[in-house]
Amino acid sequence: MAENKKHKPKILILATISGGYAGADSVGQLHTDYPTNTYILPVLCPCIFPEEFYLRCFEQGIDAILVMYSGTDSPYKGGPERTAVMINQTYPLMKERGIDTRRLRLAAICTVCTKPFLKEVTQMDTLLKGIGFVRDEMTIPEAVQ
Amino acid sequence: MMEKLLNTLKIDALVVGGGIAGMQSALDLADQGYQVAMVEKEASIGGKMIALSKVFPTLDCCSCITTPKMSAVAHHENIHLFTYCEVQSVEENTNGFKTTVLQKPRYLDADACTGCRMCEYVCPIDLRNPFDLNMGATRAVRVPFSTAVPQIAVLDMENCILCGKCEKACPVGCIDFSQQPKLFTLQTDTIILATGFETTKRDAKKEYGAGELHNVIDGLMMERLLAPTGPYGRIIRPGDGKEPDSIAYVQCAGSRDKTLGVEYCSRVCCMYAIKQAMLISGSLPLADITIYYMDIRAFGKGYEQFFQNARAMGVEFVRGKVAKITQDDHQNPVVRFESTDNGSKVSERTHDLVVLSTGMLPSYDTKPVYRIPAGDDGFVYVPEPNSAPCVTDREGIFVTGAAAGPMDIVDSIVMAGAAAMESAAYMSEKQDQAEIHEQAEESEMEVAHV
Amino acid sequence: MSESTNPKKKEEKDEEVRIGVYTCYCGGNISDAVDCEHVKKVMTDLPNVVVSRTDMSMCSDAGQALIEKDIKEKGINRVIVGACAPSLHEQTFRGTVARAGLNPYLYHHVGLREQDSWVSHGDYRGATCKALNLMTAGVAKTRLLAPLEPIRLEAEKHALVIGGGVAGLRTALDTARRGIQVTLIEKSPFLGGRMAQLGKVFPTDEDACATLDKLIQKVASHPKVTIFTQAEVTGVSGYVGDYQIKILQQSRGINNDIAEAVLDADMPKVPDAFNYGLTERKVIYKAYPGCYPPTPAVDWAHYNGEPIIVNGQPTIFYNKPKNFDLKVGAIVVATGFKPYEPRAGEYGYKELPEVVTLPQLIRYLELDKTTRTLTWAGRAVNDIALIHCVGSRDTEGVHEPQADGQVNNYCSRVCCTATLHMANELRERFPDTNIYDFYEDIRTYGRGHETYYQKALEGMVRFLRYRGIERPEVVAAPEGDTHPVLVRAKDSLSQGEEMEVAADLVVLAVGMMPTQVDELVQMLKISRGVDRFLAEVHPKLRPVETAVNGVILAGTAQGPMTIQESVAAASAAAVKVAVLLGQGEVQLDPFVAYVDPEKCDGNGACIEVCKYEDAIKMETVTINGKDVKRAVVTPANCAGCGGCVSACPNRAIDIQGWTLDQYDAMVDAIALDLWDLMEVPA
Amino acid sequence: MATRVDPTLLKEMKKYGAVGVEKCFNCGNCTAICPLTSDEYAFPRNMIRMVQIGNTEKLTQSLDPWLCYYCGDCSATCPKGAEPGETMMAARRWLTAKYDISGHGARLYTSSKATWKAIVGYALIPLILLVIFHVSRTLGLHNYGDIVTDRVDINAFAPTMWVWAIVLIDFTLLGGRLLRNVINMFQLTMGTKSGKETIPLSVYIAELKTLLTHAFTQKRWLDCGEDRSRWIKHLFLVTGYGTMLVLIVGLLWWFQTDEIYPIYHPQRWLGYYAAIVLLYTSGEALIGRIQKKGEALKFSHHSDWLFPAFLFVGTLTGILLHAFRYAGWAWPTYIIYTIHAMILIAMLDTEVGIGKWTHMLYRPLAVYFQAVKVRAEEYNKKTAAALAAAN
Amino acid sequence: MNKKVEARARAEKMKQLRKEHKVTVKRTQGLLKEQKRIHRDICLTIRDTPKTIPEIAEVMEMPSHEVLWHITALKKYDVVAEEGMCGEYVLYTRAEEEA
Repeated sequence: MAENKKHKPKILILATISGGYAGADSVGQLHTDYPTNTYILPVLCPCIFPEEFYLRCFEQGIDAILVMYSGTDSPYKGGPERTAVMINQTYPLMKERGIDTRRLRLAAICTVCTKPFLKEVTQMDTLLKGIGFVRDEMTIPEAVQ
Repeated sequence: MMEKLLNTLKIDALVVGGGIAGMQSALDLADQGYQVAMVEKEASIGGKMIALSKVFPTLDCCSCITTPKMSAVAHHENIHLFTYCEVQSVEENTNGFKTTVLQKPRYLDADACTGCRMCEYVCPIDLRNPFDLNMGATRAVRVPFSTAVPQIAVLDMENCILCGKCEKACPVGCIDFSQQPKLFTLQTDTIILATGFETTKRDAKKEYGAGELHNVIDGLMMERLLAPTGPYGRIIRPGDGKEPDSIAYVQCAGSRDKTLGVEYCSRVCCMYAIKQAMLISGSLPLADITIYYMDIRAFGKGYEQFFQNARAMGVEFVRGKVAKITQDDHQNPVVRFESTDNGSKVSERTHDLVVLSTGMLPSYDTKPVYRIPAGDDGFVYVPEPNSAPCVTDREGIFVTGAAAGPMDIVDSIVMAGAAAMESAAYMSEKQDQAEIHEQAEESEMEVAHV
Repeated sequence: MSESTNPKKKEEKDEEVRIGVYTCYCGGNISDAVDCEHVKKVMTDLPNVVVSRTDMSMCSDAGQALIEKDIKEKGINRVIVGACAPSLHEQTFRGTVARAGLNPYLYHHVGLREQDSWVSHGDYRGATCKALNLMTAGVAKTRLLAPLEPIRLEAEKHALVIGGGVAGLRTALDTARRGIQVTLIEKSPFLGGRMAQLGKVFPTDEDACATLDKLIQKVASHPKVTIFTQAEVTGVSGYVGDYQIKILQQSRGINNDIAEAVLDADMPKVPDAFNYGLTERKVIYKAYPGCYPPTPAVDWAHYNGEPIIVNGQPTIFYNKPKNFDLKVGAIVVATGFKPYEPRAGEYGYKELPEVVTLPQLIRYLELDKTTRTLTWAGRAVNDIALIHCVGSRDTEGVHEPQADGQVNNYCSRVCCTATLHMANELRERFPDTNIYDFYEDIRTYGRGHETYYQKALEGMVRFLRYRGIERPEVVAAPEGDTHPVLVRAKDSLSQGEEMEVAADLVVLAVGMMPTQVDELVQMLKISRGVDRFLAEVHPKLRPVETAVNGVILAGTAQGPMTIQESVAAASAAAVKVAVLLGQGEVQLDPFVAYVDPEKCDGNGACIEVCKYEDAIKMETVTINGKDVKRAVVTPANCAGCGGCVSACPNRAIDIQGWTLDQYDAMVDAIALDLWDLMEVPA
Repeated sequence: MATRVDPTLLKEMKKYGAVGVEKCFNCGNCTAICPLTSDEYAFPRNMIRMVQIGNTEKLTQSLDPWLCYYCGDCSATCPKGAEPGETMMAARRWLTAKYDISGHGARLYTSSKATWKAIVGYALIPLILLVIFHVSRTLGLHNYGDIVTDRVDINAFAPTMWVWAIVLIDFTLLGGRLLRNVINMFQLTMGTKSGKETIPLSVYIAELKTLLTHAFTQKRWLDCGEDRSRWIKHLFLVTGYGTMLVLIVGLLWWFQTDEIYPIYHPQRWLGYYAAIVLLYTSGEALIGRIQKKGEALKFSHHSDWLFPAFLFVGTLTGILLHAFRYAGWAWPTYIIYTIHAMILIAMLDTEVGIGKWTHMLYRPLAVYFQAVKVRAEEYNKKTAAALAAAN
Repeated sequence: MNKKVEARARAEKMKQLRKEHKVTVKRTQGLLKEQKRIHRDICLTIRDTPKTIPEIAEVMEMPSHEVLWHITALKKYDVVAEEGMCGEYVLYTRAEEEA
């Protein structure tokens, strides 16, 4: 894999401990390879994140965000719905800033959803290979660097 | 030291054996608030499991499962650990069991030793390391292995020349060549036997070279070769240090074989062979691996998929019992077998290394000390396996893990929980009865007063 | 109930943050794919990091001792370990840190194994760089950790056991023996589950019902056990130590005074599921003669409401379902298995009358235990063919899926021994029959199981070995043949020659499938494995516990097991209940919302989005002599979802241990381009 | 078409002395441990499998049982105690019976009662003939052979030429039966009955030397892993038996004399040599069987006792006959002569063509046939290659 | 003075102990002598050029499995180190720092 020499677009995965994070662990247990430009952070429920959070991520140079929540399996009442609301509210704000909305995706991943997990990751990776870094397309309101 | 403490403590349960089953039973009892004494004959707990590399079917590192449990046992406030001790006799009395335990001499002050290994470094005697199945080296005074619990050295007087170098090197001056064996007693309500298993001796079968072929090793030796802390730090064969290109597994090399007197299935060999095959193909991607088998017994949760994965990865499975192993001029083992699956041809194949999937044998006869008989297979007899899988035919004494027959780690751990349950429930009920008895006595006294 | 712990936070923030970073080799599991030494080196240079170390296995006693030593000697006050998944060893290291006198929540765990080294083979540099980012992010969070206190809750010393089969019964008995109140609920009107349907069972050849009866008697007579039959869970809420359960129980419909008479009455009949449809039973019935409870029950699903003449009296039976609530500290799921039902045409099942499943044959033989001649479909049976692995060890894309579209690729564990046990029983009872056994691998793995194989061989059972992808086929014999069915397979032991067995009876050794409990699974929020059985946290570390605290598995709900294994698993489940509830108190992670009263302006946005009753309230407090409204959290009622966090315009509310600031810091670290640091020989 | 599993063969084979064959779980250990197996010969597991499956046709066509010399390695190392060696032995018995068209052999193998009946029946033949001979003489129907009592005159009691004639007749009959059975064996095993491709005669001729060497030396046996003593003893037995057979069947007129020749006379020392060898080898075989010495003698089917027992008793009575004659005891000589004759006739009639005796023909033939098959395959390959090249 | 007495007492004690364990001490001493010789020879053999196990075994005329064991022991206690591979065999050399 010689192409690894350079910095690649980064995918941040926000995965619920009861769903996506455990699903990622299952993928690991199967020893299935996927790209290394993926960074998984555990969350209790992604409904914690306001729109600004996602926007800030892109501003900081995160090129894509996969939110892997537990969907209907969520242990939190109203959590999944609220997550969806927050993300839907983020899309127009992304557009305003010229960010391709495909960079933010919400997916329901269960503890053994190894195939969907891999599908999401590879799809996003392929997308990024096409559209490149977020910084290159962003219109940054304030002068940042 | 400990004994004084014990005199003031009421110990509820004695767990004999500090392998994975014993540890789990002890933890499950201690977590319920019972005081547990654990007696282990080796210098460290951890049993057979701590010597393994990675475990099926998850392939996570074995020490990641064992060492935390060892650590938990050592640190649990309700568990009292006695290593390098052997149970001498068990007497039944009104309070339960009085067990006499022999503390074998470590020839050093265990309370003072810090496990710094200075003694080991200065000791001039290189010995074959039993922890590495005699493939690696150790010294006459040593900490048994890197993750040993407790981290205390032990001196092997059988192989000591009493040069005194260790005594001088020890920063805390804890070496004591004149230490003597000591006896102490434990009074407990119940006993859990978790005495584990042994494996078939490598020289048991003369057709397989009777242990004379250096490149024919057994499953536990392969575990050590695969372990990151193994004797060579890499996979090379013990005969001449060659990195093997072609490795064969001979299944049922100690089980399901009347000529060895073992007709039962050892339950774990299929899976450990497959697991090792997968690990080898990880470290030596170009190596050819062949497994000679009769029936692949991948019965547990996730095992069948594991087997199919190995097959998909290119591990070759040949159905046929290897009849004979000889050696060519370059120390390469040659196996002779009939492939019963494919046209029934008799073939001889040369491999670089042959691993005998040796089986599980009973390691301890409970008859003399515990008066508990063995079943036909030599493992501890369990009268009602379907109703009470841990209950022996002596009340108050329970059995768990591989002492009750060949068992893999998952099943041992589950059974360890069951043994803890049985003994805890036995103690609760005994106490309830005692209370009822007491109440009855009290009420009788009241009657007498009236 | 503890108070929210945020006041403490402020003070300790002033203290200098000294972080210890530990990168685990995991016995090669991580170090094979990630340059741990490099990670260690890079970590050393991060702000606040005082020590950075590696170890072959951090979780070992020596590794833990290392951390303890650093805490004590180097004054480390935050610890981060990069190792396996947090679900495996986060608790272990919290314990380590606590032993050294540090608050356990000043610990952070980064999963480098399942999410990096195990998924990045062949990309050593990429994996190492990923580890650098993840660890840097971890350090960034660690820097912001605050000490927390677990929430202590009184635990209800009461357990709910769902399922009245052997595992449920055993768990109930053992839990009760440890002095814990147990409620056992069973969906059907009678206890005993699948075991009651068996005859003699291996490895002892004891009578299953006799063994079961003894157990049932013990459970039923135990003062701490309450049994509800015909009952189902309809709602679950709460958490470990304090679950509120809603139960719906159907009426039994029969009074004891007519219990005897009603069985003799004339009434409609339905296929008897207990006998797998081989016979019929009345709509008011007893599952089997010695069943418990002994009172007959009305099969409400089939009873049409018409009067039935009992003792000369036309009687109508009414179902008045009862709803009631229970408060329990822990829940044991022992919902068991159901035998695999072959699809029509699979090995001739349901198309040829001579094809039966093993459970059916067991029932058939139990119906008449004395007969010395075996007849089936009106013919004397001379030749019996047994086929293994029906509904087990199937391969996706190779074998046709079953009726529900699923493929069971797992081994059902018990069928081999059960089949051979049956072969021996047939041999004993009907010595003149010829028995043929089609198998791929004989898996008599358990103690005493191989003896059944030996006995079957000695009893001249003919074994034919097919290869996995070439399963036997069962066809009707051509007219004029001596036998009604033919079973054909390529016998790998005869050089793959096609063999044919002429049989009067074909027995399918069907595998095990989990009982359908979708609703329960959803209510309990537990998960299933790829095999659709209920999943444990880890097969070795926590083999009977689910990911949901306080929900425990027992028996075949978790995967195929023999009776012996179910009983052991049930006892192991009971021990977990005893550990959990025995002390009368459970501890919960303090990951709940807290409010910064200085930032809160009392706008109430948080309360609006919160779905938990009494989790956040608006209270009037006096600040600087002014009465103002401020949000206040009741930790025990807060689930920690964080919905309120995203709703608050002032960032005044956050989740302890998972704050937005921490996430921001982690994101910053992940966004860092660390490739420059990779200019080292890979 | 699929082969139908026939459950009866296994049961039948048990009557032929197969023990434990049902216990076999087909691991292949026996085949792989066997020093004689190779790509061409894979036994005993294949044999066991045929028995388990009931593949009568294949088993009948198989030469493999004859290629085994029962060293016992397979039985000693069998993980299941399935006694593969004894299955091979049983298969030889079964095949011997199969080759015998009369079905007589099958009856004797499967029933010890029938065997006893046959022995007594055959033994009565010489007795009855002698009785008829002497009764008819006393009735004056002929005037051969007065019984001389003052000295030993066997030729008067049983005139050599008459006896020889009867022996020759019996032997011709038996020989006919044997020949018929051999032809049957040939047809069964060489596929001439199943209409397979016929093997050119030249191949048969080319391999004739195999037949001859194996018939006389049993050379293949030496490839067995065991020590050579069994082979040597067997070789001696063969020479002793051969000598005696030639003396009695071929040269009775020379052998049964009333004149006692000097010790250096070949009639004397040939007889002694044969007697000593036969007595020793048959005696040892019997003792071995009684003691169940070694794998090969662990099990004894009733047919296994017969041949060594006949040899032993036959030799013993022969020696007694010689001794009595030497001592000049007339009546004892005549009586023992009668018994001797009874035993030998019973032996010949129950063994030749149908009993274990027959292996001395079947075994070398089987080795020969097998060699022919291998050569024919090579030959066919060559011709096919040549044809392909020509095209 | 006091030290001297102590040392003498200790020497006396060791002497007594050696007498007690006469058999094992003697056997082990023999073993140690042999082991020292072999270790010296191995070190000599690989002093100039790194060698593989079969090469060392050939020079020392010793069975290769025994050579491997001694090398393993020497490696564990840092007398010998690995230095690359020669085909399928590991090359061993003297460790840089002598023990």
